[in-house]
Amino acid sequence: MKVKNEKEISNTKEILYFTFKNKKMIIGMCLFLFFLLLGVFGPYLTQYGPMDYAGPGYHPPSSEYWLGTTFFGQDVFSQLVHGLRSSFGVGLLGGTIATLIGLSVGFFAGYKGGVVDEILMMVTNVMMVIPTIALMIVFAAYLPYRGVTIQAVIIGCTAWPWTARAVRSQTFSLKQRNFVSLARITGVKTIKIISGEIAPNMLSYVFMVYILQFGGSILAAVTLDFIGLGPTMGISLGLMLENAVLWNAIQLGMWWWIIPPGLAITLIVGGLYFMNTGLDEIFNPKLREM
Amino acid sequence: MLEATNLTKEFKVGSFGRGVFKAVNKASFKIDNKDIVSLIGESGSGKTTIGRMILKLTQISGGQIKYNGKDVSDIKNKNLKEYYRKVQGVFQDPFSTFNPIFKADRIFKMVKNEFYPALSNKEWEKKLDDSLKSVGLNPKEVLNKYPHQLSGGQLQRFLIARALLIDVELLIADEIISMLDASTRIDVLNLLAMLKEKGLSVLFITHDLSLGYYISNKAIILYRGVIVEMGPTDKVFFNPVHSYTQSLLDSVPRLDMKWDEIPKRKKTYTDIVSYIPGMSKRELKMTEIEENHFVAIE
Amino acid sequence: MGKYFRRKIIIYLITFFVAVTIDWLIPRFMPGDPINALVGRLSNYPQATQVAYSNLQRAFGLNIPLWDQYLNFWKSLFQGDLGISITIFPKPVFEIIAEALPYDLLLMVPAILASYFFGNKFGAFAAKKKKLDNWVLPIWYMLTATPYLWLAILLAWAFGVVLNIFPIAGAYSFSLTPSFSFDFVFDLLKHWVLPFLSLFIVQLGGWAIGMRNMIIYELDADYSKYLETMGVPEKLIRKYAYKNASLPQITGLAVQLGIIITGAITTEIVFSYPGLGHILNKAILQEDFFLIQGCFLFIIIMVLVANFIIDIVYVLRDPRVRHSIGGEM
Amino acid sequence: MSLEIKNLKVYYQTLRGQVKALDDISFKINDGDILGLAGESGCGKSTFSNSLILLKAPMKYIGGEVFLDGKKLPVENYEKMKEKRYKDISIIPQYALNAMNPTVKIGKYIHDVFAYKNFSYKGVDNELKRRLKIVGLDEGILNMYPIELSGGMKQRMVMVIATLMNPSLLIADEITSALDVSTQKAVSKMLVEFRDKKFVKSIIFVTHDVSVLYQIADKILIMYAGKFAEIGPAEKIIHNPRHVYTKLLVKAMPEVGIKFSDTPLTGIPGHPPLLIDPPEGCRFIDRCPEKMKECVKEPPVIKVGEDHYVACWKEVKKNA
Repeated sequence: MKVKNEKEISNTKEILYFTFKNKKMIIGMCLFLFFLLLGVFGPYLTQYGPMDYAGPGYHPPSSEYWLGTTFFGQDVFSQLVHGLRSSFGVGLLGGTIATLIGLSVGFFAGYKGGVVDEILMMVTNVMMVIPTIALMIVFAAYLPYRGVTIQAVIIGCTAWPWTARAVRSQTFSLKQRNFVSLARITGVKTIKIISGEIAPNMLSYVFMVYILQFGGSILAAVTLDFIGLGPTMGISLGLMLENAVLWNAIQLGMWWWIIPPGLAITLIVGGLYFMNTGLDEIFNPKLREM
Repeated sequence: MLEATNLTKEFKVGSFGRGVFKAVNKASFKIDNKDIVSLIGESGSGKTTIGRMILKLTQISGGQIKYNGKDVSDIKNKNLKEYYRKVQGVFQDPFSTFNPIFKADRIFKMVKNEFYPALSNKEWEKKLDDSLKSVGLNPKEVLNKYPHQLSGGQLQRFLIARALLIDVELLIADEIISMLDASTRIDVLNLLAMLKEKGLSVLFITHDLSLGYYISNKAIILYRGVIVEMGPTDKVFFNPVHSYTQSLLDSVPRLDMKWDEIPKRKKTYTDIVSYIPGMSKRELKMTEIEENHFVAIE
Repeated sequence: MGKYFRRKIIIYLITFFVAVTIDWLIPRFMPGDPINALVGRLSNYPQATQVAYSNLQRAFGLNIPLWDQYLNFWKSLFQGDLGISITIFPKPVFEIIAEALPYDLLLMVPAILASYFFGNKFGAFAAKKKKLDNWVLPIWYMLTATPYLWLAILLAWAFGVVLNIFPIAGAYSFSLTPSFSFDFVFDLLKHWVLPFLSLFIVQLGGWAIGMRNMIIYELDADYSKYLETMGVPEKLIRKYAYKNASLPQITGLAVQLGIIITGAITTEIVFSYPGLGHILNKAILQEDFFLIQGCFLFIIIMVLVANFIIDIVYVLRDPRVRHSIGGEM
Repeated sequence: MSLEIKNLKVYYQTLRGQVKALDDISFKINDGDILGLAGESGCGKSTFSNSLILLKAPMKYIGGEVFLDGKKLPVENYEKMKEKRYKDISIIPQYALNAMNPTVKIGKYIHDVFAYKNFSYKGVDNELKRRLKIVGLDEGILNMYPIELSGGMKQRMVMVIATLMNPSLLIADEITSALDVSTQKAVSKMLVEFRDKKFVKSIIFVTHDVSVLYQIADKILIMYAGKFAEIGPAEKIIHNPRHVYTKLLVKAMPEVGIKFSDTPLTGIPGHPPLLIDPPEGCRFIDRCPEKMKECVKEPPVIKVGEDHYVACWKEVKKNA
């Protein structure tokens, strides 16, 4: 590929070039988009609501019921597509909250340094040692009514520590760079320096962090639903699995009830991890050589 | 113009910060109008810390800085901005001084928003062109380019042009040419020397003695945070008194004489014991051994 | 050296203190009145009502000032009295958990160690060959993305129901009583295999990916380059790179603990393996608050103890850390 | 003679095409010589020193031969070079300060290297201790970790390790540029002492700092944009350079005693060409104040004195 002058390519064109050449990135995006579309348009393909009794229970997949029916005769496909919506909802909301808290704590601690940094990092370390599941259990157990949004908020508020620590070290290293000192001696305010100088440099990193938080929230929601702290109304992939285990789907060999929800979760989160590694390879060439 | 008295910078070390490390220890010096003062010291001598303290980028632990008679040791926002109209800085690594994801001339837009918001674009365009030309850059060739599309020399000149835009009185140049190749660094030095004629005074921070000698009319030798010798450049370089200054001058690789051909230095002042920071027990005394040539003595 | 550990212990004590406080705070400040909710639920267990009153007086005692409640809570905590469980009446919470703990450790400790060891070996091995890396790596990513509970279900269904090789419920067959006889232990192991596998396989992926990235990073480090310029055989370069890459993995162990416990809890529910997870699930379904609080505290204690052990191991293994701490004396 | 290079060509393989980093370099060094290799950044001096000892991707061997002590050095063959590396040819790298494995004691580190290269460790122990004394390091250093040493100590330790097998050629790649003036002098003098004590037959000292070369090098080779410019005794190159670029380079070096106010120096305008598609003929053509019409053609290498060669049309014209 002959190029007129080596300095002509600006780094954004180079990044775009590698993005679409990176296999992991493409596979990841396809998986994620497939299930997103399934979640958005799926419910229109079936006339049954997730909780309606569509037909005879314990019915394997057939032309009528694409993914068969549950023990009570509810349509598994309809439950799956509605469950996808709530999982994406939790992932979106929980991921956003966790990333936002993590970013602000990380930026503020990283830039201010000194006592502020020490206090924030103490809180982060404490939150990091306490396993998120324990926190979630204690919060969720006492809530009379549990909806997807509250669950997402709980997940978001307990999953931010590792983001805060990672963002802090990034901010700390960027702060040492001279262009921050240059902005300071031009009299630019601290907030503008963080948003105008430091944050743009971390866009790629923030996006990767968001992807991991998104996937993490989905997994956390599934776990919460499974141990009984899921939304009291509506359906979610975790609830499907919990009902399946509760009503002995395994012993009865109802594979069409237990495999689709788990597979959907694994492929969505797996797709997100693929996108994350793809981005990592794009932004740091060392891994790209492998 | 700028007067620092007993300037000190302490860092807490050890767990729970009980131990104290004095990066700069009671440094006092003056920079007058149209002066180029070279602040010479090896790595770890605290020369960059002094530069950052003057530019208010780090807190001052002790002592005081006066600018045009006004105490600026801990000024804030509005009068800090006024101070930055008078005092500006240029840093060592050009590629870390430009935010890589923006175009290089964004630093000029920042100067316009902060210092000349009211100025019309046309007037600003003209002012920018003049300052770029005065540092030997052709505006059409260098404007709206990414930092990685410009050479180190061009980027350093950008920074000097930026300071000229604010028509600044004192420039703190911290190792500005150590990243440049031999052939391009001389032009940047000559540029600084020429600007001196037009009234700009410079604090030239470097570890390279020949560069310090080349452009400065006053020299300060710094060792482990303490000023050990200070005075007019010719006196300090050709009549060094402090043992550290002498050893520095003897180990500089020269093009005219090999190391072992350098003649032994005869002790000009027999009764003087130079103050070695960290080793000497008693308080240091800056004494004037000849017309404004000071040496730190025990 | 002592200073480093003293600081670490202080951090863990603070963490424990904060965790317990959260545990105490929540029931008091959650929306709705926990006492009514509790009493309401107790009504369908007539014989439990008098016990509920005594517990509620001591545990909540809303009439005495908050600060005294708090101190009572701590006092009872140190006497090991976590209140009486409602679901398994009248057994004290402490006893229930104490019985469940050994099963937890039997499941988690081998799973963590085995997955750590094999995961790192696979990761290092994959970093060697490009084509191996290309198709093995995606599998690992899928593995780490698999929810523990789903893999547990799949294993239970495949090996338990379809192939019927392993039992899929409980820790040992009901007919046997716990003793050290051969057939009991053999039976115990048969029940242990599937839960262990589901924890082990998911963890494996995580370590392999971590090691693969770390080894590439170490092989690119200056000291590896210099070994190459000295013409040293590949084996030594890999040996050093592996050792230096496995050190940060140890700290990874500390971060992974929370996730592993989550996995254990869900796996135990699928296999109704009588560990903390199983009890916690039942406690949640029956809304047995004292048991939930008890499980919460034990999970915290397990994590804190494990973290402390990992800190010690890390300092012993990595001279760089030892030196930087030594410098702090 | 100890080392002979004949038309060595090494390019870099990049996405944007081939970077002609080292284009047809030839010269000789005699036993016991210290050759200074100088040039601005991007002139190919580091590519040259690395290609002699570790020629691997992204570097690509194009052509040329290297003879060490009369025997051919198979630089292009990565595997065959393995047993030559460290025994016959060794390098003190630019990154010397973190060249040792941080988590292994230095003594064990040396022991491992010898064991894995299955050299016998007999007699090496006391030789190692003797050399540590020469460079002023205490024997106890052998059971310390690299992190416990200061910059200067690490530098000297790597120097001892690199020369432990008495290689016939030692390459020192920019080992003084990161050091302070005082340690720079000590390290340079130590290098000369290693040559005098016959720990190494000859040394190539790569740096951009010509004044350090003047102090310790017997001969100096000046490179520009991947090409050979001039080679000759240090005295001649500094005080009587013949290539236009060398003249300008030496004139642009500030000295204690030269002041802007009385004798302002001049730099060299412009910057080196991009080696993706360098100009035809002499690569200094765009920046050369004395360029002529012949300069579009490749300048031949002519002899202008004892051991003094130059590749510049101006000199060809003067001698004709």
